[in-house]
Amino acid sequence: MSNTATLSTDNKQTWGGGKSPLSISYGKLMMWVFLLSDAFTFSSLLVAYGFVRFTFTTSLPNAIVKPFSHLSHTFTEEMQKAGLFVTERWPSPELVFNHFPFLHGIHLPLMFVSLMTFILIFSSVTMVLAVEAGHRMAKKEVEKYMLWTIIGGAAFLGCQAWEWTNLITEGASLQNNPFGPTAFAALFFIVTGFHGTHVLSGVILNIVIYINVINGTYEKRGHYEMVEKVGLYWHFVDLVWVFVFTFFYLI
Amino acid sequence: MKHLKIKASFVLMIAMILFSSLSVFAQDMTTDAAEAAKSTASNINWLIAGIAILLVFIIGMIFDILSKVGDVQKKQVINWGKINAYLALVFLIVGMAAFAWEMVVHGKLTLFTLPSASAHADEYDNMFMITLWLTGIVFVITHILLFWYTYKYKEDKKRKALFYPDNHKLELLWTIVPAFVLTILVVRGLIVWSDMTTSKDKDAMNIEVFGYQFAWNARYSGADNKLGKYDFRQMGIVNALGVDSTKEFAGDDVITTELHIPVNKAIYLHFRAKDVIHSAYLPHFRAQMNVVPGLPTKFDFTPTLTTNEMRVKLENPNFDYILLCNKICGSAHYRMKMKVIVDTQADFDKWIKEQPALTAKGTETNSLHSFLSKENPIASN
Amino acid sequence: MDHIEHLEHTESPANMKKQIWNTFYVLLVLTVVDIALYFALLSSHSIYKNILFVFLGLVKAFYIVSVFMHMKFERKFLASIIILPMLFICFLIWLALTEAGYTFDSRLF
Amino acid sequence: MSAAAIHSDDQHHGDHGHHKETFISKYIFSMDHKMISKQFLITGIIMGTIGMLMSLIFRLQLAYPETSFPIFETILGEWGKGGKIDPNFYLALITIHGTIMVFFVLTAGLSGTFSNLLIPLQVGARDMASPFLNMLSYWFFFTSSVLMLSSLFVQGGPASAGWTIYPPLSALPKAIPGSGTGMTLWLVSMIVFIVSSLLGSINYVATVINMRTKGMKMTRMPLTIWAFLFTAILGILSFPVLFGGSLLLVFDRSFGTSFYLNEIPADLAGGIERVGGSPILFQHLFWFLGHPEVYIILLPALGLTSEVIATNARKPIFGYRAMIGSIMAIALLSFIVWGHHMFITGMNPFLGSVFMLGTLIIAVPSAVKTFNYLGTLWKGNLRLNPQMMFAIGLVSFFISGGLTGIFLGNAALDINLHDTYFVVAHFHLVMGSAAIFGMICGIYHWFPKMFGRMMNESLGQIHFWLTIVSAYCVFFPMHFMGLAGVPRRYYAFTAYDQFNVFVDMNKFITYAAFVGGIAQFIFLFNFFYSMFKGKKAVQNPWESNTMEWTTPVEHLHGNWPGEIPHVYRWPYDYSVPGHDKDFIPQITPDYGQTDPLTEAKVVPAEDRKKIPTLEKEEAVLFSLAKRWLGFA
Repeated sequence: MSNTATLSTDNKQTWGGGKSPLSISYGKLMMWVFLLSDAFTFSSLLVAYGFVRFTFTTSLPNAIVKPFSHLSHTFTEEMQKAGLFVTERWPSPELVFNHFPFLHGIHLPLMFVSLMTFILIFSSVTMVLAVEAGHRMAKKEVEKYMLWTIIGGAAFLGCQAWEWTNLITEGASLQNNPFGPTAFAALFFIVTGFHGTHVLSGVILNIVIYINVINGTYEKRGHYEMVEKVGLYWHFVDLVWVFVFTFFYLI
Repeated sequence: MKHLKIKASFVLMIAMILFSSLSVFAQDMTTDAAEAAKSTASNINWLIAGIAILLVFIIGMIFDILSKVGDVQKKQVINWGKINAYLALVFLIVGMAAFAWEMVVHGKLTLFTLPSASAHADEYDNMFMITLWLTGIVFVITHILLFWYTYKYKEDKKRKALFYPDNHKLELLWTIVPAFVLTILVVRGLIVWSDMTTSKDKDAMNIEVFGYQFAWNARYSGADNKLGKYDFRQMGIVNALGVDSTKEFAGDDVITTELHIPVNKAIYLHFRAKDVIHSAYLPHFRAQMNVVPGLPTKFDFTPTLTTNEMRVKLENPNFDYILLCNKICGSAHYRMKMKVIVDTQADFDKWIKEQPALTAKGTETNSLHSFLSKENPIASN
Repeated sequence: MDHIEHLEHTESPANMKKQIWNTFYVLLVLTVVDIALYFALLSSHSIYKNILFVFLGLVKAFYIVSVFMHMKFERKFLASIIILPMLFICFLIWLALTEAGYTFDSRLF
Repeated sequence: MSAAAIHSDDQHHGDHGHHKETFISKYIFSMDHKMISKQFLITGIIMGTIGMLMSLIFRLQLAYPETSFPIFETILGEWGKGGKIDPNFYLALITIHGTIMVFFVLTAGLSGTFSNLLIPLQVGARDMASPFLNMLSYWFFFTSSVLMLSSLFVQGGPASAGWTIYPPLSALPKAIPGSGTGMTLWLVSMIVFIVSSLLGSINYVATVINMRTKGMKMTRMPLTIWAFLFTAILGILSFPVLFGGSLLLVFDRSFGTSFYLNEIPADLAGGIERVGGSPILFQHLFWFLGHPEVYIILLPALGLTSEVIATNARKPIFGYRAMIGSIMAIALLSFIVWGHHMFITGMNPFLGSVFMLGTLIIAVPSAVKTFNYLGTLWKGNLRLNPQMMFAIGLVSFFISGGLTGIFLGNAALDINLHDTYFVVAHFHLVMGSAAIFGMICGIYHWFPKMFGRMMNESLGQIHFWLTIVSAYCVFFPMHFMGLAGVPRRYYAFTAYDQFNVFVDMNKFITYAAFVGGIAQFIFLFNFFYSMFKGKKAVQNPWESNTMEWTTPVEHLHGNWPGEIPHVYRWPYDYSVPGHDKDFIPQITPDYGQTDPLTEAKVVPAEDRKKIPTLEKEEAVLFSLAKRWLGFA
C-alpha cells in the first residue's frame, strides 16, 4: 500500500490529476462504477423474472416428498400427474432441483445448489485472502490463494454444467419445460447462463492475473492493485449468486 | 489583398463554369428527353438538387471572401451583433403574431372546437384548457423576455455587464411559483385521471374490440351482457376471434365489423389483439387504449351525441365517428380503422337484432367457474 | 496524501485474516439457515417467507460488500454513490411487481 | 479491464506521450481524447446527415402521398417502385431516423464529442483516466453505426417497429418485413452501442472525480462538466437495463422463448406457440432506459449552453448552485418517471398516477434552469455570435417543448394525445431541436479548440436564422395536427376524410423541412471548409475563463506543455467590478490568495509566468510538420 501512495504521487506530478476525493485510484473507481452498471444489468434480468413469475400463481405443494426418499425415474411425470407441474403454476423449486451427482434416484432437494454456493463463497474467501496477501507484498501467498480461487471458479462452472445437463436431459430447454411454465426454464437458463458467463470471464481474468503474479509483474510494479480490482469483480459475481440463489432456488 | 483577389476570382470562375455547364447539360437533357416526360421530371429534380448545392457553395464562398476582406481591413464588414439584435426583435414580433394566428386559425381544426361526444369529454377539455392557458401565458412571457433581452443587451464595447451571480430570494421565488402551479395541475390531473379510469357504471354494456393486422372487429356480449371465452389457438380464417360458440356465455355473442353503440349508455370496451400491439383510438370520445396481445385492457365511456346529431351540429352530412389504430403495427397501419356509429337505443336494438349471433341456442348454462382457466374479460360481476 | 489516510484505517494482517474467516463463517451459517428455513416453512405460503429470504440475502450481500469488497474501509461517500442508485432498482422492482400483479388480475377477470 | 489498466500504468511511467506517432496511432486508433472527440463528432455529423436526409424523404411522402417521384426509384430501388415509397420502407425510415438521431447523433455525437473534448481540458487532466478504454469506446460506437447502416441493405429491409421496438411487432418476423434480419442487426448494433456508451461513461466519471487539477474543487467545475458527469451517471445506470431488455428480446426473436409474448399462435410466431410473457414488461425495461435517455441527450446540451451563454453574455451564470441542483434533480427524477410513455398501454392506472406526479415535478427544475438562463441574459453584454444565437435558440425550444410536456405528462390529457403528432412536435422541439441546437452551439464555440481554426461567422448566422425559423415552421403546426387527432407513424392520411384539412399544412411543413435541410448544408460546408481553410484561431478567441483555453492552439498529447495550471476561482468571473478586463480565467489567483494545496502565498497573475502560447504561425506549422513527419 505504501508503494501505491508513492506511485500515485509520482503520477500527480507527471500525468494524473491532483485529487482523489474518494481515496481510491481511478482504476478501482472505474471497477466499482462498472460493477454498479453490471448490477443494473442483473437487476433488469431479475426484474423480468419477478414480473413473469408474478403473472403466475405459485404452486402449492400438497404432497411433500421427503428428503432421502426414493426418486423414480418418472418423478417429473408423477409430479405432472399430481398436478404440481402444470403450465399455469410456477413449480416449487425443491421438486425441480433435487439431484446430486453420483446419487441418482435419491431425492436431495437443494443439496447440490448448496454445494455450489459453498464453493463460490469459498473461492471468494481465497480471493480476499489473496488481496490481503497482496497488501503485504507476499508474492507466494498471493500465488497460492489465486490458484485456489481459480480452482474454485472452475469447480463452480463444472457444477453448473452438470446441473444444466441434468435439467436438459429431463427435457427443459428455452422452449420447453416439463416442470411448469416455459418461462421458468427459459429464465433459469438465461439468468444462470449470464451469471455463468460472468464466472467464466472472472476465471479467465484470474488466470491472466495469476500468470502476471507468477511472472512478478506486480512485484516490479510495487503494488498488487490489479489483484484487488479483479477481486472486486470476483466478489461481485459471488454477490450476484446470492440473489440468484435466493430468487431461483428459495422463493 | 492581391492574393485574396486572385483566389476569389478563381473561385468565382470555377463556380461560373460549373453553373454554365450544368445548365447546358440540363438544357440538353430537357430537349433530348422531350418524348419521355417522366425522366424529365427526374432530371429536373437532379438539376434542382445540383443548383441548391451550388448555391450553398457560392454563398459560402462569398461570405468567406467577405470575412477575409474584413480581416485585411481590420474592421467588420457585417456587424452581426446589431443585425441579430434587430432580427431577434423581428423574430419575436412575427413569431408571436404567427403563434396567435395558429391558435386562431389552426386551433379551429382541433377536436376541442367540436361538440363533446362523450360524458367525460367536458372534464377532459376543461383540464386541457386550464393547462393551455397556464402554459400559454408562460410561453409568451418567457419568449418576450428572451428575445427582448437579446435585443436590449446586445454588445456595447463601452458597457460592462452587471456582475450578478445569484439572488437566493429570486431563485426561491421561481422555484416555488412553478411548484405551486404544477401542484394545482397535478391535483386536478389526478382527479380527472382517476375519474376516467375507474368504471362507474356496473350495468355498462360489454363490447369486445378485437384488433389484428389490419382491421378491427367488434363482439357484442348479447343478452346476458357477458362475453364468451376464447382460445387463441383457435384463431384462424374461419374463427378469426377464436370464440367457441359452445362455450359458456359465447352463444349469444355477435361479431361485427362496425362498432354501433347506443347513445347515453355506458359502454365498457374490452380490447384484445391477435398478433401485435394496436391502439384503439376514438378521438371524438377522448378515449384511447392500447390493444395488447395476451393482456386484456379496457376503457369505459358514455357517448352523448348520436352520429346524426353530430352531423346536424357540424352541418357535415358525411361526418362519422371513427376508431383508428394509433400504435405502429405494420404496413397498412395507416388505414386500419373501424367505423363507429352512435345510434339511439331503438335504432341500436333494431340493428343488433339483424346481426347473426354465433349460435341460435343462446347462453349455455355451464356455471363451472374454474379459478385459473383463461377467461375472456368480463366486467366485474 | 489521501492514500496515506487510506493506509491508516487498514487493519493489521492478522486481524484482517480473522475478519475474513469470520465473515466466511457468517455466510456459511446464513446459507445453512436459508436451506433449513426453506424446509421448515415448506408448507407455508405467506409473502413474509419471501421477505425473510430476501432479507437473509441482503444480510449476506452486506457481508460480502462490506468485508470482502472492502466497502467498510472506504469513504462513506463512495459507499453511498454505489449503494444509493440501488434505490432506483428498488423502485423498478416495486413497480414491476405491482404491474405484474395487475396483469395477473386483468388476465383472471 | 486488465489490459487497460496495465496500459495506462505503463503510460504513466513514460513522459507526456512524446513517443513516436504514426498515422494510424494519431488519426485512427488514437488514444488522445481530443482526436477521439473529433472522431465522434465527424461520425456523428455523418450519421446526422443520413438521418436528416431520411426525414426529408418521408416528409416528401407525407406531403405528396399520391404523387410519384421517380428519384425515389433511382435511390431506393425496390423500396421506391414507381417513384412511391413502400409503406413498409416508410416505417423502416422513421425507425432508423429515430434510432440514428437519438442514439448515434444526440447520445454519441453530442455527449461523446464534448465529454471527450471538454472533460480533461476543463478539469485540467492530461487525458481521460483510461485512454485505451476511451479509444475502444469510439471503435465500438463506430462498429455499431456500421451495423446500423448495414441493416439498410439486408433482405426485408431495416428494423421497422419504430425506434421503441415494442414487441410483438419487433419479435415476430411475420408481422413486418423489417422484423427479420434488419431487427436482428438493430439489436446487435444497439448492444454494441451500449458497450461503447458504458466504456465512455465509466471513463468520464472516473476522470471527473479523480483527475482534476489542483484547486479544481467540485464547486469550481464549469456547468458543462457537471452536466457531463450526470449524463455519464445516467448512462451507466440506465443503459444496462436496456441491455437486459434487448437480451431477452433477442431470445424471444431467435430462440423461441416468450418473455414478451403471450397468446401468440404458432403460425405467427415461427412454429412455436408463445404463452406466458407480457409486452408491457419490455416497455418498462425499455423506458427505464428511454426516459433517462432523453436527459442523456438534453443535459449535455444544457451544459454546453450554460457555458456559452455565460461567456458570451460576459456575465456569471445566474444561480450556479441552483443550476447544479437542478441538473441533479433532473437526473434523479428522470429514473422514476418513465411510465409517462405508457399511460394508456394497459398499465395499472394507479401507477399512472404515480408517474404523472413524478413527471410534472420534473418541470420545476427545468423551469429553474430556464429562469436562470433568462437571469443570466438580463443586463448582460451579449455578443450575438452564432454559438450565442444557437444557445438562445436552445432556450426558446426548451421552453416551447418543455411546456407541451406538461400536457403529455398529465395522464388524463395523454389519453387523447398519446402517439399523435402532438407528441412528435413535443419531442422534436425539446429533445430534437433543442439538443441539436446545443450540439451546434458547442461546435461553433469549441471549433477553434478542436481544429485550431475559426468557423465563418456570417455563414453561421445565416445557418442559425434559417434553422430556427424552419424548425419552428416544421414543428409548431404539428401540435395542431395532434390536437385534431392525427396519429403519428402514418404513411398517408388519405384514408381519413377528416384529415384532409391538413394537406396544405403537411406541404408547408415539408417545404420548411427542406429549407431547414439546405441550411444544414450551409453548416456542413462551413464546417468542412473551415476545418482546412478557416481563419487561424488565437488561443482564447472568446475570452473565456475556463481551462481549455489555456492550452496551446496546436494540440499536444498531454494538453499542457508544462505543469498543469492550478485553479483558484470558479469559472464564471465575468465582468467582475474593479477589474479592467471583463474576464478572469480560472487559473488566475487574486492578490494575496493562498494556493489551496501548497499553502504558500502565490504571486499575483501579472507576475506569474505567462500562459504558454505558440503565437507565431511558423512555429506552429514547423512543429506540426515535425510531428507529422514523425520527428517529434
